[in-house]
Amino acid sequence: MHIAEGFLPPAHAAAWTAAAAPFVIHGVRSLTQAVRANPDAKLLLGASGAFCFVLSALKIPSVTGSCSHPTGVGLGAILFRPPVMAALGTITLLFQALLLAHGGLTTLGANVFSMAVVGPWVAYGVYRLVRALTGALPETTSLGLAVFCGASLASLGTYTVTSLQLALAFPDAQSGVPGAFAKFGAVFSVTQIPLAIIEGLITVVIVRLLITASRSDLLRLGILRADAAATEPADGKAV
Amino acid sequence: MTPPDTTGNAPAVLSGSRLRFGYDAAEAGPVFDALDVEVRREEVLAVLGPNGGGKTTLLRLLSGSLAPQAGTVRLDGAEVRWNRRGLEELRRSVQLVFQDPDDQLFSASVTQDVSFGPLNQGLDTGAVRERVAWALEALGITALADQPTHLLSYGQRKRVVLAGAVAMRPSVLILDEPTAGLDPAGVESLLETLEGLRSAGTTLVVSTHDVDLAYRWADRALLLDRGLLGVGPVPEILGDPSLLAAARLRPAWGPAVGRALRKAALLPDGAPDPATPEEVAEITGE
Amino acid sequence: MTPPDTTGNAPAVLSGSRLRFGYDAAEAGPVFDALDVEVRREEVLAVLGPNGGGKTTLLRLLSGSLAPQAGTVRLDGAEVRWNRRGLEELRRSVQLVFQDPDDQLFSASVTQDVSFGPLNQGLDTGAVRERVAWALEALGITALADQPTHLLSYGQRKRVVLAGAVAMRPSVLILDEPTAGLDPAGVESLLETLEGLRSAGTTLVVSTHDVDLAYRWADRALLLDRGLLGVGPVPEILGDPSLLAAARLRPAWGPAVGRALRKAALLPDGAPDPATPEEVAEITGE
Amino acid sequence: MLAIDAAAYRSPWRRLHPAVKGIFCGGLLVCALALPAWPGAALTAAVVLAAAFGPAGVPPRAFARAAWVPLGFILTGAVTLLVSVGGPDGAVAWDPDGWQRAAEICGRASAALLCQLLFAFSTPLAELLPRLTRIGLPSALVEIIALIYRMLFVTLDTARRIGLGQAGRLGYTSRRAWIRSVGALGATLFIRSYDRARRMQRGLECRGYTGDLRVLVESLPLRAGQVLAAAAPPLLVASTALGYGVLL
Ligand SMILES: Nc1ncnc2c1ncn2[C@@H]1O[C@H](COP(=O)(O)OP(=O)(O)OP(=O)(O)O)[C@@H](O)[C@H]1O
Ligand SMILES: Nc1ncnc2c1ncn2[C@@H]1O[C@H](COP(=O)(O)OP(=O)(O)OP(=O)(O)O)[C@@H](O)[C@H]1O
Ligand SMILES: [Mg+2]
Ligand SMILES: [Mg+2]
Repeated sequence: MHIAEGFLPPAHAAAWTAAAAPFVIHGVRSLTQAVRANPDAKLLLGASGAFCFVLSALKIPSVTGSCSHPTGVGLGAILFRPPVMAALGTITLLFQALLLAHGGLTTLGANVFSMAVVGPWVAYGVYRLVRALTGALPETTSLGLAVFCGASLASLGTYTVTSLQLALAFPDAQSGVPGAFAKFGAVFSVTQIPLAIIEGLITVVIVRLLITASRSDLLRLGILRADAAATEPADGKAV
Repeated sequence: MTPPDTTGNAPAVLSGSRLRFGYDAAEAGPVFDALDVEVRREEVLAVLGPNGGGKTTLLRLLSGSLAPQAGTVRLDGAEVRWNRRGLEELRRSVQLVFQDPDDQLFSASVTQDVSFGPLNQGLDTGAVRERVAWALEALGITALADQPTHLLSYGQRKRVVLAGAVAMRPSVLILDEPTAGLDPAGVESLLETLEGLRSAGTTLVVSTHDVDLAYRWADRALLLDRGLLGVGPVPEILGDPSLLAAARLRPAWGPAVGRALRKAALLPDGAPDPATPEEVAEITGE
Repeated sequence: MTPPDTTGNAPAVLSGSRLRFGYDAAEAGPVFDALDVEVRREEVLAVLGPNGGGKTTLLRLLSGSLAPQAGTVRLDGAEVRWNRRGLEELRRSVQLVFQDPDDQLFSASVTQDVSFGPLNQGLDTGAVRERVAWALEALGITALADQPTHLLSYGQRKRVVLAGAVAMRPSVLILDEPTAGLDPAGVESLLETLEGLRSAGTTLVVSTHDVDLAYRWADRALLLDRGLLGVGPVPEILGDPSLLAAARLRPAWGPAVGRALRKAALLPDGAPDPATPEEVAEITGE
Repeated sequence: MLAIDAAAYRSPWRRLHPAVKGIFCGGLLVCALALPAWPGAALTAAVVLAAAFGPAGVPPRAFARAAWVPLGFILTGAVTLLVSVGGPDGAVAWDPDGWQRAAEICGRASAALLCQLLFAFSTPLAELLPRLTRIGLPSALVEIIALIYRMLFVTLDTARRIGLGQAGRLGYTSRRAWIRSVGALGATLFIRSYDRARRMQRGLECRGYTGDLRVLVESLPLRAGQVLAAAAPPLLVASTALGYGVLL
């Protein structure tokens, strides 16, 4: 859910840009450090960024019968870690604004904050937490659960933050920010909650397939435990 | 425009009439307009033309992967409706195999990939398993069943994709440049496999740049260069150098050599043109 | 193994001796072992073989994109060192163009992309600009100079990648299946372009599956199927059906038809075999 | 493949320096955001549309199609302003002043959106991205951004073709199949992207790549006259709108 160009008052747009800036600067710094340490990382990062963009342009079924798009935030954060996602996510959002007119340039900061900062951190935090809690379960189950929770809560997290951003900009005449938050939350929940669940399911399918087909990449990215990955046969069929 | 050929008498299993399609307004007009095409039961129809001539576009229109902007596609005489139901029906009977196998391989293992279509047809697990085994058998790749797809060679991937289409038991199999990127031995063995499918009753539509291949294998040929240039029995169409030149294709060896050999009385007048260099060698008795 | 051909007398500009390479231990041994190969100044050397025969591997070894596990590569007689300095030198003289243009196109605009190689050679902006203009001219794509690469057709992208290599003014240009995916007209115009480069003094090494193409265009042919099967002047190598069969290639039309025509006395005994169907038609006087 | 991108390369304004278009569209964007919505937003919108369909030659159909999604968001968002919650009139009640606020926001945001679209429709990213180093971004980052832009189209094309292949095998006929298909598509794209990066590495090494993706950036002249011409319409809109306010 991208806030369109011009929808936020200038002061809010500026404030959210300032709020997102430190995360993005940190992300860019870790990106450039990765490249300095290993120049070959440049092409991999290029490919990862393109992957993030295309992922968020895929069509997924939604309740209203029309098509929607996943955020891709959860998968991105799990694969690439939140700091890198802050940078890649910002680039993705910039391209979405200029190539698809999804989201704006003055509202880029606000969208970055919800989709490239909060979303990835929620995804990563939840993913790590569930992974730790389900350590006793078989690897595939644990990973599946963690990925599902991470991806769907990240999607919900971005939607919550966006509703909050809108509520702060347009408080309700009677009940102020909380009332407005309820209004925006309600209007967008119709589409966003089912989408979050579907995105969670899809992300599980993706990660499971990757385990069989791209084990070495996942090991390198640190998604799989090296010991379990060697033994656990994963069935690619899910859902 | 050449009128649809009427010498054969097999019924049309798939046909398009007055098809129009253009990718976008900015381009120099539609790829083709008012194109008539007919695919007859159990024939091999070769679609030839230069790069950008519209071969892929036509195959996509016939297989329901693109909707025509005007005109109709008919399957067994019934007009195809471009809604979900109509498309589903079309896709049960008509399967398109793309040029690049990587565009159609997306599962981790061969069996999984081949089972994708039958599962979507709503078959139960037992039936799917049977279909997969049968399709792998038909393509001669039973040994690859458990292989992960990304470790296969190009030729093997082409076969797996074909198995995925064949497993859906289409009556028409449409192949976009099936031999591109294969070495001659690979082409031969693919042709053998396709011959097997055809004798089991599958109709084949094949696009290619290879005039010699079409010449020796297809029943009818259709020349396309942003519009129909000609359609008819292979000897008629591919034996006509001026028609081929119009389609920016080079002439086939077979007819040229056939003429030469007939002139030299090495080939009797009624005999067919040689289709391969081996046949030439045979004719000259080596 | 056929001993290296010694009929020609042009010096070797690039050569490999006793080359060994295998991708990994899991595979059934190395792709080849103790392979000798010689590329002579200003010739066109065609490398033929079945899928997986090792054509791409050999081309990558010769161009410094893979280091041999044993054996040496020599450029103008001097052994190539597999360090940064040595590779840099090799790449100034030898350029490899991959089969898939998307492997080598990284920039969004044609001019930018073509300028990448010359800039890496340390040329100044003015010289780079000149080189780019010249390379685009040589490939006949000056009109595409400020097009974005992602809006180009496959054939156009192939040309842009070639321009990127040509802009580095290599003395040896190595092309992996340059005609794959091109239609006959595209092949013709590419061949013309390459002929232009060759007459300007570039040595060409070309891998292909197309026996007829190699037959009509190359000076020497090298047959490879996980090991050298034969190397020598084209008529000798590609005129030998048993050698071709060993490389799992089908025979060329030219020699077969030539034999037939000579037998029929349509072609004098010393005359070369026809290289295209058009030439057959000419010989029979049509 | 992407309508906005394709149109940008055909735009008559393509040859203008990005800064000129930035001043024009950015200036109008400021007008849309900062001026009183009436008549500021309306004036801005009128000027942008006149420029877009006049000299900038933007194809109207593509423009409308691109505007559709963000307009949907703006309208949905504005609808919430029509009601208020938790007031004395019950849990949900019509807000008497709501429509005015909603109209104001719709107008402002739509005008701003048009400015953004005009910039996007007339500025090819291939010409914008290499210039980002000039505004102080690290060159490694700019190279990555440019790479993403190039690889995006290769990946999009792959995604489109795999999607078509799946549809041909009835992969999108039920919701379950749909989820399975999108999942398989996403996984394949990831694998393909990494493979693509490795192959490109090899391909570029042959061209002398050692870690830098330096290319020749054609310099476009930044003419003072063009800058002034670009700055004039926003200034004119601003003064008209402000003058209108004073007169009232
Ligand atoms: N997805 C697309 N978007 C826009 N234009 C397209 C697209 N696909 C094809 N075209 C254009 O449509 C025309 C016909 O293309 P098509 O792919 O059908 O030709 P083809 O005969 O299959 O060529 P090839 O031999 O190269 O496969 C070409 O001009 C091509 O540029
Ligand atoms: N990157 C790689 N990793 C592992 N094995 C490889 C790799 N590239 C090629 N091979 C293997 O090495 C052998 C030679 O491959 P190569 O690509 O050189 O053949 P080729 O003659 O170019 O074939 P084609 O005609 O299909 O292009 C094959 O068995 C192939 O499977
Ligand atoms: Mg095609
Ligand atoms: Mg190869």
